[in-house]
Amino acid sequence: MMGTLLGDSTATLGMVLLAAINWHSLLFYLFAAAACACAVAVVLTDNVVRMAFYLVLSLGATAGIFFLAGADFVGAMQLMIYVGGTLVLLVFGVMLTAQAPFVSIRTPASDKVLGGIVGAALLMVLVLSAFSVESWRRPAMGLVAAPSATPLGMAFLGVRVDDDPLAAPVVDSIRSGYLLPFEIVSVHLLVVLVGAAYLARAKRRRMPRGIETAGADAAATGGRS
Amino acid sequence: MNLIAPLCAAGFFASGVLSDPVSVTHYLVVGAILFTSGVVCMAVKRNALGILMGIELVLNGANVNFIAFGSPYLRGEGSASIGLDGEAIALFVILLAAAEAAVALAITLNFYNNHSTVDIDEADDLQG
Amino acid sequence: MNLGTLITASLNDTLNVSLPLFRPELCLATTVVLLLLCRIAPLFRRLNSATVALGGVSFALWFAWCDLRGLPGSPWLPTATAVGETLSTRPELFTGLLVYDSLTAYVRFILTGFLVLYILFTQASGIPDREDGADFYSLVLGAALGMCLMASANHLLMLFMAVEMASVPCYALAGFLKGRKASSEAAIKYAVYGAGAAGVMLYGVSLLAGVLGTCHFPSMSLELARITNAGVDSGSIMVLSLGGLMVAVGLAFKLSAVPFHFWCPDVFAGAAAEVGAFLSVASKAAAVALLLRVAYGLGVPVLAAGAEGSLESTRAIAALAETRHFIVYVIGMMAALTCTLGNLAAYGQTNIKRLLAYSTIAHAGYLMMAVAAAVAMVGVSPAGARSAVSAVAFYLGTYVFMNLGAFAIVAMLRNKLRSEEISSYAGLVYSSPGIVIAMAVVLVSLIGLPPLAGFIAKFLVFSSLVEAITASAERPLMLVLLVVGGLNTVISLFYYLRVLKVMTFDPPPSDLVGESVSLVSLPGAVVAALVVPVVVLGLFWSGLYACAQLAGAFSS
Amino acid sequence: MDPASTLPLLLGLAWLTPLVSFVAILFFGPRMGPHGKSSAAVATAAIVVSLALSLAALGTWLSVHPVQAVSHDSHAAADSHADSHADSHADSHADSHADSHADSHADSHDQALPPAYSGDWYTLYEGGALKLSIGWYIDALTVLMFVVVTFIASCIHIYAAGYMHDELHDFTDHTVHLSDGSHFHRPGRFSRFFQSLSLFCFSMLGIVIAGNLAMIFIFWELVGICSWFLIGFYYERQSASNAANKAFIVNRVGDFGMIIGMMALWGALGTLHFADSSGQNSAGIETIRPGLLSLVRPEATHHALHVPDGMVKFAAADRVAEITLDHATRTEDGASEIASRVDDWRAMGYGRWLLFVAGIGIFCGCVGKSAQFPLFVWLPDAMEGPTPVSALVHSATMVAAGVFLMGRFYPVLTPDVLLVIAYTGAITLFLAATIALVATDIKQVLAYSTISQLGYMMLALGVGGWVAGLFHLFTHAFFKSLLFLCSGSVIHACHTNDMRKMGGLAKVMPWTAGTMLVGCLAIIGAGVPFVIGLSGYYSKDSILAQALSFSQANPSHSILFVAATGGAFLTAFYMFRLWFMTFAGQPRDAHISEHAHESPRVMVAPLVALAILAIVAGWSLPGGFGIAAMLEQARPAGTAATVTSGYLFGSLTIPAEHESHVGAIHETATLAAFATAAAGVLLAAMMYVWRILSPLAVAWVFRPIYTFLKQRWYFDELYGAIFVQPVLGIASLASSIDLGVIDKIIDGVAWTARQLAGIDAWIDRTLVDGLVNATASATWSAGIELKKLQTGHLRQYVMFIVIGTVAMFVLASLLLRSSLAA
Repeated sequence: MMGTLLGDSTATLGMVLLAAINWHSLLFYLFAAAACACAVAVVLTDNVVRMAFYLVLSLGATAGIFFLAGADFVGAMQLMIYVGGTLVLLVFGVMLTAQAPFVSIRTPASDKVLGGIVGAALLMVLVLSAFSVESWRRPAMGLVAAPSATPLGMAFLGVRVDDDPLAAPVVDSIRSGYLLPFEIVSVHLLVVLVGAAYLARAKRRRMPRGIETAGADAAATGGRS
Repeated sequence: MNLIAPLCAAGFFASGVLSDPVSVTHYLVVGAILFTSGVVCMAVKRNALGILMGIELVLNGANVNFIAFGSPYLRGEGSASIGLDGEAIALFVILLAAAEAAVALAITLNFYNNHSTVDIDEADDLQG
Repeated sequence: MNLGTLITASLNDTLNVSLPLFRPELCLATTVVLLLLCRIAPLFRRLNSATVALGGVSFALWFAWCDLRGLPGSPWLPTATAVGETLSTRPELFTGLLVYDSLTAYVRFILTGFLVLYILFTQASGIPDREDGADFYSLVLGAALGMCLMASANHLLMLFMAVEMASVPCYALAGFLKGRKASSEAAIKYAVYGAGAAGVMLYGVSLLAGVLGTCHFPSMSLELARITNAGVDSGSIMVLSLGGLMVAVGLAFKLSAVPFHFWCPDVFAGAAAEVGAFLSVASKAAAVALLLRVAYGLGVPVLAAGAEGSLESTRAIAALAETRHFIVYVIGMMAALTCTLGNLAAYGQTNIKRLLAYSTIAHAGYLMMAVAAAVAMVGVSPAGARSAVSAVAFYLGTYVFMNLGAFAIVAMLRNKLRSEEISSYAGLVYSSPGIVIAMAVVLVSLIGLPPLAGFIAKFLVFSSLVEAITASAERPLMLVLLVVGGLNTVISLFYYLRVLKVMTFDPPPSDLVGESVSLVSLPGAVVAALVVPVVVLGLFWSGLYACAQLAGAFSS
Repeated sequence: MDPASTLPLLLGLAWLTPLVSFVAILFFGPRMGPHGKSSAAVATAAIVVSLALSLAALGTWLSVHPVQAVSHDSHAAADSHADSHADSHADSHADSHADSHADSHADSHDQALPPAYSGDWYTLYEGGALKLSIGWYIDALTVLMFVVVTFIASCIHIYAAGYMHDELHDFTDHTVHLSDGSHFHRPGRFSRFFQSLSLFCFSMLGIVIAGNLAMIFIFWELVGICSWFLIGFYYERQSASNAANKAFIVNRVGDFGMIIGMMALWGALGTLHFADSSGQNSAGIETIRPGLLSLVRPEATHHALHVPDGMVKFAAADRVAEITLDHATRTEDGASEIASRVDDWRAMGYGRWLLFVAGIGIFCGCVGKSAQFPLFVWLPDAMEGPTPVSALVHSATMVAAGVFLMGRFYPVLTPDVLLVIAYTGAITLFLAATIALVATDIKQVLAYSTISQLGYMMLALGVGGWVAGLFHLFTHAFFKSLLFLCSGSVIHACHTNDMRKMGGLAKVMPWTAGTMLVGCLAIIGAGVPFVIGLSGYYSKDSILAQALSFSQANPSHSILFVAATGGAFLTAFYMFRLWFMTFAGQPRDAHISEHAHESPRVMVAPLVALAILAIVAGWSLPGGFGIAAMLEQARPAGTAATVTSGYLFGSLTIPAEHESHVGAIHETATLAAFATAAAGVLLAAMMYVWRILSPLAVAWVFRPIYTFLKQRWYFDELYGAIFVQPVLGIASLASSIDLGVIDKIIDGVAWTARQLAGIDAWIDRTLVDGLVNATASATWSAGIELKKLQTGHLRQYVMFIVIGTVAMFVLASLLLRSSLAA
């Protein structure tokens, strides 16, 4: 009797609680906790392989909170480009350089302490600023976000079709299309890849005239291999 | 009984927190933590690749802010919002971060080739 | 409004308004692609990449010159209008992402002109060689494209993106001598420092956008004026100032302003002198332009055409007085620090590239002083603000020749002497007097002594400070800046002259490695072509000053 | 013949000719004849051409603006003064001084502008309010100054050609001992001397012709540099290079004040031009830019002193800003309201201090250049230069530049500034005269007498005697250059400067002795009272008269007259002490008198020419032409009348100059001057000719005073104690703090200890060496310390980004908080 009562009340309480829970918030807290915890773990570990692993988790969790904010397209991109692309690049780097002595390079404790103090100061300032604008603290109105992929795609073509009455800013601002950056970033990527390819290519046999012995480190003889 | 009391307390507390919708500030705090982690990572890691990971965290932290400011869902009453611009900027930042990571990685490998180490503390020939 | 009209409007805006005013950048982008094609297509493989780059850049220069010449108020227009008259409209390109005004046109002109000289110089100095030319020039042009965007950014996204586009190729350039330890060290330091600064700036951008609800500079300033008038709470002020400062960190990194200058000496010392020249001139010019853009974008409301002098404009300008005060103090304090530290730390340098790096830092300080003066005079003395911006523009114009000349000489001496230590220049006057004279001209101009171009530039900067002292509300700060600037000119005298002293008075080493360096050679001709303008601009500066005044019209 | 175009042409050419000579000698000097001998001819020819052009300009001037009468004779007939100013030129700016005189000065402010021409040859920079140009401002003073400067310079050039012949061949300097005991041996520097001399003349003439303060300042500095070259001509001698450096540094101290004054003027008025200039604004419309003279003494106030609008607004900047802000919210313009309130503000005294600062600032420059108290210490040391240089520096150039500038700038000076000038002049003249009493070096005596005479000029300007002061400048130029050249001749003959070794030279060197006597008589103002006298008689009398007039008007300042009269006595005494010791009596040193000889003709000829002028320079010709009359013509507008005002130092009356021509005052002054001078000569004769009083006994009796004077009032020691050592101390303190902050404290302590040990060594060094080294080492060590900040560790750099960001934010929030609270 006592037991069923207990069980019932617990169940009822549980139901009430479950009904009261804002699942969106709960998920946010979960993802946010994961993202933050993994980010901190990246800082704390000395092992570069673990760092990469935690970073994947952190970025993935961030993608989750992007979804929760209604930015599903960005979330997807985060997963694809960041987690899928950039991090794979980094992991390649880790594997290329992961010889035993470099897997864990210990930082002197004094540097860690200093880093912690400076980081704490920065964090304090940033968190303070997060709380100091009153309108940011107001809870969300619970609008169901429309999928933003289409307007985003149109905006990249220079046409803004997002028709959000609430988005009307306080001043009559220009609603910018993103045709220019969309196109120009391609040139940028091209240039960057040319540069990366140049640096990653095998070393040249012959250095230009005058370089061999020039400069601050005359001892750098790695130039002729 | 002695189990119920703490459970109830925890439940009420959780429901109190969890039943409120999240606001922009919540996101900003996450962004701040990610950003700070990234910066500290850059400042304390001796492994060059660890530093590159710090860069990713820094940019990601800022991205969280952009998403938060642009999100229609999170908007409180009467708050200014950058609307779609937030998402667009976040996307470009992801792209630029990828580009930067590519170059930085190439440079790191170059450094590795020349110094035979990825320990950034070895890079102190230039000073003064 | 249906989708069709929207697309038509967008097409119209892009094709008829934006692209015609975007020709120099288009040329650069095209050249980058062409350089890639040259490597791929077997037909073009025999083409020298420098030739291609030079051709593309010349087109860009031509278009930039056409744009500059066509500005209202320019003396080259057939129907001459009075100098100082502004653009009647301030066309915004690509739906407000960029802005086209006299500053844009001027900086683009300077940048493309610099690129032409730069390509000639790199060809003469031998870095890059033929094999690497395409890579090198792709990176240079890609960075220059970003710099052009920096000069015309009108949107927070473009601010960040342009900085990234200008920086990332430069990281690769810093590591261009990829077999050398110092070079790779410089590259990694530059990349990490730059990424850190960019990250901080991006966070600041997010805060500014979040408070103001827009990313478009003119809208931001109007919104700022609006909330200031409505009575802004202290929390928002705090966030705004934090955001502004974080953006300032990014700009200070590009400017190599103290205390965000640490990368500069190391990168200059480690990278090739050619790369140093690019970083110290082009990068600096773009950064100063961007600083002006941001300072004006936040501190000065842009009003509809014809609204100048109206009640509304006065009120809006007055509303932002506090913002400008803040901006002026941040820039001014940083300028004073930058100038002083740059000059002091240059003492005791033994490597000429490092010395020039500190000199670059110091010159950034002088430039920032003039920017501070310009912002301080907004709304109080429009003519003063205009002449301060003109001073900045003129300074940049002369700086191209001074600093490129200095680095060209360094590169040339490196090729001959196999060394970049100042001590190795001992007694150079006996073997190569021509190059010593050229160096003397450049260094004396960097000090700012008459009758060289640097003097006029520095004089204009100081006179705008004086004007700011008399006109603006920031009198104490401007006075401090003037005093600091004057003292620094004296301080700088010593270390520049030390180089000359080594070159002329010190006995030459007994075992002379390099042969004598003559000005009658291809590299010598390039050096001469860079140094002669330093003298000529010191004597006949009205032409460049007229252009600079056009740029100054941006401020009104 | 249009004077407006002819005069600038003539004087401009006269100004540039020495420059041509300078450039020519600079490039071809050593190749001009054997050992560069012909460079003397080139330089002399250039300056003589200058003289000819200046004389032509004088002729042109007189043909257009004839002068008619003398004014300093008016003690004989007070009425003649009125006649003297009868207007002779139909369209010229009428000098209605005479009328005002007749009206007993009740409304005597209607003096019109003096005739003057101004314009620009070349505009260096024009932007905003700033206009820098090379221009001219020519009035009677300019023309006169040109003639005198070029004449004296010509004489000195000719003289130097003989005097410097030692430099024609290799020269052994017996005063410089090398480490191996031998003497320093070097090639001659004949052409270099004349090269510097030409540049010196060019610079001085540049000051005279300059149309604006900026240009004056440029040439002012150039004169300073030339004097540095010339004083340090024998730069191997430690004393010479120290003296050159001292002159240069002390002058910079004054120039700092001058810069402040210029800044005050330019900042508030936006112009540095003396005269109005016309120009085109951006729209192409002719506009008049008012110059300093018309801003400070506008026609609207009948040329009475008036604080310009610009200064009023500048001083009332807060109120202007208030009004502007007030109007920012309304539609109408604030400018009209500001304009309407300027007069009220002026009446409330706004801007007066600014005018005061401007005047004092410019005066500071003159204090340095004209060797006034307290910056006179450089001038006696400047004797280290060759004697012709001393003559040039001490008569018509350099030191004269200060007085000239004060004269040019006179209209802008407020009564308060004038009082400061008067006191400075009085202190200087008295101080220098007392030191001259005991000096034994012949050139030192003359140097102190120069300082003293300059004090007279400043005193005269300060008490309102514009004509008197400048008149004395001209007469002094003649007799002082004469005296110096004579002393040079003596030194040339005796190879020593020490008067105690001379004596009885009159027999050996009759020409020198005679001309020197003329010089001495001129400087003490000898003459037959009320009849005729040497040049100094006229100018010194008018100074004394003006001082007396001032003392009567302001009884509390009557010390000024006493000082001037006392100075006259001292002058007479020490000048004749000099003459008697040198030329009279028996030779004291047989060796010297045996070898003494009269100087060559090329040196004597200038002496005679100058002696004649020293006699006649004060006279007025029958036609009415005379220096004083011509100066009267150049008198700045609005300075002829009696002015009563005062701001800082209570009420002041600056009496009109012609009031001192009234019989009662002038006669008293003349008699006082005559009596004191005669007493001085008598006393000198008693001590050094008749030997009634033994100089040694006198020195013994007044031992403390004698020592005090002999040590030049301990000024050098005083400056050493007050300025040099503390500066050195502060410098080392500053650098030690600098390091202490950056470095660890232990290092700082060790460093300081090392520095303290180093200070001992520094104290021995000269002012310049110590200062420059201290500054240099402070910056150097700061630089080296800053270098250490660049650790080369990337992680630390990244840390600095964060620290920098947070620190900037904290600083900014402090700043914001304070600005929000305000």
